Amino acid sequence: MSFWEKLSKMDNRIIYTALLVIMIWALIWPMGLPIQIGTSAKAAYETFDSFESGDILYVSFDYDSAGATDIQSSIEACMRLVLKNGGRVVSGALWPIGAQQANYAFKKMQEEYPHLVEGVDFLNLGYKPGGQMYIEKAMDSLIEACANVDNEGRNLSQFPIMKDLVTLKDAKVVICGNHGSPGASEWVPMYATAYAIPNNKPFVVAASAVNATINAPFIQSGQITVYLNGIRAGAEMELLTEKKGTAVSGMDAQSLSHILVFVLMILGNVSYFMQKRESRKQ
Amino acid sequence: MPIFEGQLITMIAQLILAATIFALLRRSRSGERLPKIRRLAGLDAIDEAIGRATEMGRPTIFGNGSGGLNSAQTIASFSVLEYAARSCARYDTQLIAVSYVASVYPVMEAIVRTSYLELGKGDSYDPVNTVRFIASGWGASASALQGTMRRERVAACLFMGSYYAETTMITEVGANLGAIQVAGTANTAQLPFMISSCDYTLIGEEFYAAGAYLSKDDVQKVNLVALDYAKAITVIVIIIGALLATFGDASHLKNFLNY
Amino acid sequence: MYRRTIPFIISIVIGLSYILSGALPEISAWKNLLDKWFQISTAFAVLIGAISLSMVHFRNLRRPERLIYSTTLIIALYGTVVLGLIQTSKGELYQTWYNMTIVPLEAAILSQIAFYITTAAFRVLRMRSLEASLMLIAAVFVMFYNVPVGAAVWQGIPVIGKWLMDIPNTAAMRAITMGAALGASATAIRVFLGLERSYLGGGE
Amino acid sequence: MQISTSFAVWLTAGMTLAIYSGVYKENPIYRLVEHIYVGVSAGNGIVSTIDNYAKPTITIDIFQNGTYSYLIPILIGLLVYTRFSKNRNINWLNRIPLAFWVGIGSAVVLTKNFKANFISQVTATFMPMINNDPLIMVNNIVMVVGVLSVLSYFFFSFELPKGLNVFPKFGRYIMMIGFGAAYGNTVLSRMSVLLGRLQFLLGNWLGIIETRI
Repeated sequence: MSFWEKLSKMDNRIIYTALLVIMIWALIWPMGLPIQIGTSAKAAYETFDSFESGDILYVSFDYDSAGATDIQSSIEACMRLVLKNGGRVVSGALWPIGAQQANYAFKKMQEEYPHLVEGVDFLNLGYKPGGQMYIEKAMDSLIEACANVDNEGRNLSQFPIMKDLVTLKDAKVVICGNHGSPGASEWVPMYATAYAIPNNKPFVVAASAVNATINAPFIQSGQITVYLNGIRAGAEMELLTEKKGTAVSGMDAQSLSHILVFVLMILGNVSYFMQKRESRKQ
Repeated sequence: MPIFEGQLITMIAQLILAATIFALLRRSRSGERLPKIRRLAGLDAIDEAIGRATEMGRPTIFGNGSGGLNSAQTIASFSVLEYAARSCARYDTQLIAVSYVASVYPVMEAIVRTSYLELGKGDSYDPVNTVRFIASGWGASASALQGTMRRERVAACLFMGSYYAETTMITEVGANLGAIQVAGTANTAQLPFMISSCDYTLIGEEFYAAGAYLSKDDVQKVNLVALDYAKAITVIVIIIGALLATFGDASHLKNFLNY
Repeated sequence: MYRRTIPFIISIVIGLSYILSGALPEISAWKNLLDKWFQISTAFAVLIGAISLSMVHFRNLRRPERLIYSTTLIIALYGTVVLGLIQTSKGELYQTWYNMTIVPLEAAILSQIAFYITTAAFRVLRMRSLEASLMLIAAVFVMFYNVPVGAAVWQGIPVIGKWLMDIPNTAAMRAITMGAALGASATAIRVFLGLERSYLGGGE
Repeated sequence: MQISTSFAVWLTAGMTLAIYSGVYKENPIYRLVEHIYVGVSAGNGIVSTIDNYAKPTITIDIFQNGTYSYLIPILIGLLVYTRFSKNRNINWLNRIPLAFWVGIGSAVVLTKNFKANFISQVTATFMPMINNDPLIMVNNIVMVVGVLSVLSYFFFSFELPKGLNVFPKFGRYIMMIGFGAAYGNTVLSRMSVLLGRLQFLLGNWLGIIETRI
């Protein structure tokens, strides 16, 4: 058996171990490679920095814990900017597990801004069924779309913030945290194309990177105004809001894992072509 | 009074599409021939894969992903399944059709059983092992599918349907087994993994077309022809729009389409 | 006969009246009502998946090699539902249970793909043809556009990666999106023309 | 920073490690944990729907506000369970909710989805192919020609004339670049999920690095 043949028969577990080792390495001893801030993170910063006192941001947490590493940092950074300027945040979720992600985010915001009052400055509406029909209904009446209750089961009419957010149209900006369906594929037709874009309102999507190619046509056409792609955008947003977190600290591990994938691609191809040459010689 | 504000052209376009489907169907049912659908290379690959499995005396596996009965991809996969079942029955090759969607499983079973019976091969149809419900949820089903492929040492893999993250896991196993793999999906995020590890991949609409080509149902064929007309018109509208934008102003056409 | 006709008539009447009332502001109340009805009816159909799942796994109880797994699944399912109904989903115990199981498992199960994608890079991504090579090269540029090391090695990488994402990728995905939209519309039209009844399932 | 003393964190870490053990070798603990996951997530879907929607609809809308018309959609939703009946006179009723949902779903496809996914995409491709900036010009040309070529690749019932044959071929190349881009982004996304778990294991559990929520 030639070297290349042996290489191509290498046990997968060696590769798995290599991946784990380099990622753990980079997490414990980060190299601090410089992160360039892209145009979309800058656009997001401008969008949310323009919030004034009382403006409402609606965040839809359409993802679960698997999407969180990619999306949560971006959304938290956007919320941070809005709250810093005296804006308010209301969240909903088209995924059952999304409501919990919203709770994590609000808990963090309360630690950073202890003066925030639930129901006045922020509110978690929780998971609501219906997918795109929830969006359609919320454009007519948010309270009805939520069956009158927030995530904790409390009656919505008692919260002052809901007086200023009768329908989704009252929100200054909507962010969709997109990990799959329902997600941006529902928000783009129901909210962005039908309402936000014709009325010159921004529509922001913070998505896990898997969705980048699928959403690309809607970014170019302007149906998605600002697009935050994966953990990379999360790291950029953390740097812009000067609050380094898990996204920034994870980028070195990302770099190394990408290098590993690249090296393996090269090795795989070289051994493929070498074996082909050897078999031709025989 | 604004009627269909911002959607008038949308509605008219779809009425035309509906009329086209309706007219083509009438034509086809009155015996007139429809334009011929070109045979796709991927279909030859299916024959080749099953042929290889027959030669080697090893099974062919068919899977159609995690789409439900409301998914167009699942519907298209049924035609391919029927074709595969008939080929396997004809050549006495063992077929393993796997499902991990509870509502899809009985339909698959009916299709395979009927195909075997129609060819007079009812004896080769194994009610327990031919069509299998392996698990529910993608995590469990992906590992169950991997296990099935390894244990049965499949020689041909046909993955046709709405696949998600499990693609990476199953196509790699197939490649390691040295099986001929033919795949088809419209889920673009999974296509790179299929293209790189399968011998032939039906991309997006190609997959629907394959379903229509193999189907005995003229509605599927009519649908495909009507969509070809629609795409041809789209191409013309885009050319006009781009030329207007280049040498003049496309905003009138834009506004018209958004009217 | 009526077993298929009545559902078919319902879908036509509901669907067409929904389109119409969305178009006429005067009668938009009907559409708003249907939106709400849709949400309520889906909420009350929520048990369907759990019932199918239970049926499969109750059947498995008879198979010794699956017994332990199916029992675990059934206990996990009904334990969660009962706990949630007693405590509501906001109860402390429910929250702890949820945070200990779903949150880590969801992510851990999906993250297995990180391992598989790495071995796939080694084993299956071969430059077998011009097409496969194009794909591979695009993949490399986009990969390194996404992480800081790309720009650290060569400033051109992010520029090319962004271009590939913004121009050829957008063009390809746009055409695919259009095709899919046409296909979806044709399916909806077939529903209203009564040519598509697969959604009603098999049988008479 | 030190190793966690919380039982919940230890159990969570154990669950995560059990899954990773399955990557190395398929084993019973992995399967067990996987089945726990399927059960709990199905259960949680039910609990959160009942809690956040079904219950308040009954208690607030119907009992408090007296909106009795909501009994109709509740009935529609409940009809779905008739599919489990063996009686043919009853089980066909499960088609009524399906018909209701498909009716509305198709209506949305024909209106909102078509507009967003088709019309808006067509008009966005009306790009000027002459521009003073050569880079923009090239980009626009690639975009327009790319969209047309990919569309032409998907013609099935007629063949393009000889000279135009290059378009479907070019379309296929453009698509391959798109799929390559999809691959590149998938790597980032999948690594992120693993990264999140590792941050939990090294941070919240072992206390070696900063913790994450």
